[in-house]
Amino acid sequence: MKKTKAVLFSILIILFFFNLSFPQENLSPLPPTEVRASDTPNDNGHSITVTWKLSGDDGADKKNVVAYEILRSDSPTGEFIVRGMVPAGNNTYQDRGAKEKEDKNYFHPHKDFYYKVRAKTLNSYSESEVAGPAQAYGEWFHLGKLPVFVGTVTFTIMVLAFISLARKGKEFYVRPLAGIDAVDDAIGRATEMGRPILYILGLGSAADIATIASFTILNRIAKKTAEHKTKIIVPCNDPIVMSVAQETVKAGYLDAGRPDMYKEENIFYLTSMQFAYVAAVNGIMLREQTATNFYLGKFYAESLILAETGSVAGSIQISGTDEIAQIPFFVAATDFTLIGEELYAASAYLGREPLLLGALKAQDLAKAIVMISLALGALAASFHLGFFLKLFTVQM
Amino acid sequence: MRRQLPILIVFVSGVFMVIQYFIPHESFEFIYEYAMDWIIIIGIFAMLLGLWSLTRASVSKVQAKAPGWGFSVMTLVGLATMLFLGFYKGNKSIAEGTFFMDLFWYIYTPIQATMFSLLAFYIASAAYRAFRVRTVLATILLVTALIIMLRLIPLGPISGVNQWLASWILTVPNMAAKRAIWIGVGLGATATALKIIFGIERAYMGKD
Amino acid sequence: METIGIWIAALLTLGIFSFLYKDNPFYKFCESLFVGISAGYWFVTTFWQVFMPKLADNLIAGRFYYMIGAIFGVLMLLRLFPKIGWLSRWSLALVVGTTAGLYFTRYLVSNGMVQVQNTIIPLYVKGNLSQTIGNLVIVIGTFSGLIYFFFSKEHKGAFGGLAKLGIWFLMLSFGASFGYTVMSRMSLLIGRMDYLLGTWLGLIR
Amino acid sequence: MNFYERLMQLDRRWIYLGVAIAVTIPVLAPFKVPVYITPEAKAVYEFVENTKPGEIIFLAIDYDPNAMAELHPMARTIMRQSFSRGIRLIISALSQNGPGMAEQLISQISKEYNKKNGVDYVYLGYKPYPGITILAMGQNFRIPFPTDYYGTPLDSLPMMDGVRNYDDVKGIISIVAGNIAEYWINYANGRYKAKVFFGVTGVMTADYYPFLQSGQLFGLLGGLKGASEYERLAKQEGVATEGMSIQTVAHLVIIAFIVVGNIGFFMSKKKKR
Repeated sequence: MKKTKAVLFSILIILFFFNLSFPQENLSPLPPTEVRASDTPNDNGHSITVTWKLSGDDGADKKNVVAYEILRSDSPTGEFIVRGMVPAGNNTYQDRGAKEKEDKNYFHPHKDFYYKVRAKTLNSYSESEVAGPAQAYGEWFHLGKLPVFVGTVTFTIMVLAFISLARKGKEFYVRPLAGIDAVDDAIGRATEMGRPILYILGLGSAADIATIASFTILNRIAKKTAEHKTKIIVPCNDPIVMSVAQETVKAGYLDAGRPDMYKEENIFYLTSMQFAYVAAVNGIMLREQTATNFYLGKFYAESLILAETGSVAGSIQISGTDEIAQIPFFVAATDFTLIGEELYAASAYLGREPLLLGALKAQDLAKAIVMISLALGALAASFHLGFFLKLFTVQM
Repeated sequence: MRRQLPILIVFVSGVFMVIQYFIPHESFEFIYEYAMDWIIIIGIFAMLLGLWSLTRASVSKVQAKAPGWGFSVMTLVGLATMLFLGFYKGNKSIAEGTFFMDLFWYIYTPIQATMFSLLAFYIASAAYRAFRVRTVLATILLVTALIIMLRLIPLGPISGVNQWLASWILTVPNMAAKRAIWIGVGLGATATALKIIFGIERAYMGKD
Repeated sequence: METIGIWIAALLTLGIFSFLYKDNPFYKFCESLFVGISAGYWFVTTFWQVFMPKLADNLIAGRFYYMIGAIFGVLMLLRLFPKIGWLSRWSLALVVGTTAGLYFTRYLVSNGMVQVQNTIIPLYVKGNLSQTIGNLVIVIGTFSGLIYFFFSKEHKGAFGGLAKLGIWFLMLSFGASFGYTVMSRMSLLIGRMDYLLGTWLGLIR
Repeated sequence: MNFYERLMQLDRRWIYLGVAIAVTIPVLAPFKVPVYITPEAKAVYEFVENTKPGEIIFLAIDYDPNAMAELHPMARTIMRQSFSRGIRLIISALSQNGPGMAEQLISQISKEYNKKNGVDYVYLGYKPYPGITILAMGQNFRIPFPTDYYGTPLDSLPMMDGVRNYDDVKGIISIVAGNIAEYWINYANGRYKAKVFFGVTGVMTADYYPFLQSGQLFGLLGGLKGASEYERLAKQEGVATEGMSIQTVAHLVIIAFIVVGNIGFFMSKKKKR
């Protein structure tokens, strides 16, 4: 028992909170009540959540309780050690254990733990009753993510359903898209002028969805350039992106029946550093006198440097990105811009492949559902119906 | 083997990652963490492909005495210098105060900052060219950009109104438009991810 | 060293700026040096800061799961040998598949669920006209913006009207972001000017 | 090509030159550009101005060197204004990497005004957990800070005699980057009804406007512009004023080019008709 006191005492010293020489009313506050400890739901099994009812002396006017300290022990009568502290006014605490089994702070599954909560004032404190036992264990499904799960399943079914409709030969209508119609003209122009086409995949890695969407577009454009016998230059900023771009362009030339015209050295790597890459691409634009520049993928601050240099060179420029902060610059400085989702739709448009168009239809259906939810949700919120919001609330 | 197996790998790893999101249990967390590290490691190996491509392109330009081949020599010199300085003293090569870091501070950093600062010129010239009352859309673009830019400029009594209008535009209609774009991008990206996982979008795999 | 360094840095700064007038050998020199130095810098720092701790240290510590990553990494390199280059697709498939799965839920939540959640706001706030108007504008703007992105229906009639309203909202947002960014871009240039005029020439304190 | 068409298709190098001049001239030959003073900046200024000599203001320097460019001018000006008016300051630094930077600023400015540590100002320094620290200071500054930054017990500092908590200071001005701002609003104002004023970074500004409206915040300086407004109000034009002058000129130049382009566009269209 003496040891316990010594430990507690030294903790008090360490925790900057206590200045024992401090002269003030020396009354203990009311203790926290209804302390509960239980496994934290929806976690990996390394934490226990403690909740309590605030001390009667915790409130704006009372200015009494400053913080709560949470203590843990292996047995109800054993030594309690301080696990953490939260400011007054809070009534929950998550006691997290270590992940490694060797760590002494590891929560072995199904081991019992006991908790106490201590309400602290300036120079005094009071403790709650012991709560517990509580055990920590991991869950196999995160209930807070149920809305996402429903969304995932619904959307997947929609996409697969439309694709299978497309497989069965159903034709889908999609409205014309200005940026897409411009692609053919732009390639034609380069052919007439006898100058090359520049295709920039952006700064994304091969793992970025926008970059992958851009690969599909590159494949279609490469096919067209092969048909027109126009040179296409693809400087890359990531080695994997370069490798994939080489495969993609080669496939485009194969599709066009001109594999002999494919030149690997035109799809090359420069450097992975943003502005060094841009400096070099600037040079390529002016020295190769590219007739048409495509910027499709992930772009950051360099978007405007590229677009302005391209416009100095007099190139026709078609851009598209899902990076929202850069769209304004592309809109202002290039001839056509695929805004956000249009970039993803472009691959389906260019190839006119029924399967890809099917997926586009699923997107539209999902969009309709979102719009209806927005309208209904706003109405529900206007009448103070909270349940609707809950349908979309995701706990992390 | 050549085409089916990669598609299978994509499918299995993609589905695993989706499922993993919903399962908090540590066994899944464990595989997830390893998978993420593998991706990083693959990326590191791929760096050699990049260096190879850059070196080969520069060397062949020099060999062919192509126009501007002297500049390719500069690239090779810069690359070789950094590689030598970065490795010759083991892991102490890149500590602060080494010649490696001097090159970083006195060559890399100023060029990088200057390239970035070119944007100040380009944003002006882009504004000049694009902001014309040509069409309704261009006019909207012009007017809002002007309102926002004018918030920094003293306009006497109108300043207060303009200040208020600028912050309203930024927080209300701007927010609405961004949300529409975000949601659209979300749908496009998720649909594309699904197409990738199910092997429908596979142009990135190339052909034989 | 420092004086020489500052001179070199200042001259390189001027070299990049000279591109604004026109492409010239001075710029080409800076550009090609920059490409080489940056590629080398990137390789070296990634090697020491990522490769060593992520792979080498883990393997030495006996965590052999990391071997799997290394094997896929080596497969990636096989691209250099045309005959067995197709093996690199396995690594590529792992990278693309894993991240596609990862991004699927990430985009669904952050770009879908969360945005919808944030837009479910009351259209009428009692006694607060400015918030009522603000909320109305946000809901209408988001709604019509989404109409604009609809691909299945031509922009005609009432639907076309809404789509037009949507693109107006988009343009308004683009104009605002453009105008808002000017200040930070100017700061970058002011920083470079300070370097040239102050640190280098000593014209200002 | 007639005159108006030429206006429409200026060589972009003229624009580059315009921008270059706009950012160089004000650096070489500083001049003052008028600044529009927002009411929320004026509120901060007037709060300090209406504090009587001898009274105490709590100044929180809650940022680190990353945010120095925007926030240092605010802290510097407020400190100078307070010292020159004989106001005493209690200063804290709750951002982890900020205390050293704050100390430098304090010692520099206190020297300028010949102010003594412990008599005219007290520097408390840093404690982790900003939320708890702010909450605890509402009861007594001595709970989180038994001693000041230099290790002297607060009780032995003459200035702290009878000074216990937020009730004994006129108000709190927090120059802040990041989420510490929320603790000041929720705890210092929410719990202890302290008068809180903020100086925040440009990106944070829009987020804190609503708190002005709801009355939880009494004044706000936003970004470099807020700093320059404050320098102007306090008649201490410095870095922020200079920076803002350059920004104003640069913005004007861009706007002028846009106007020129549109005049060209308009007139040449008219002519064609």
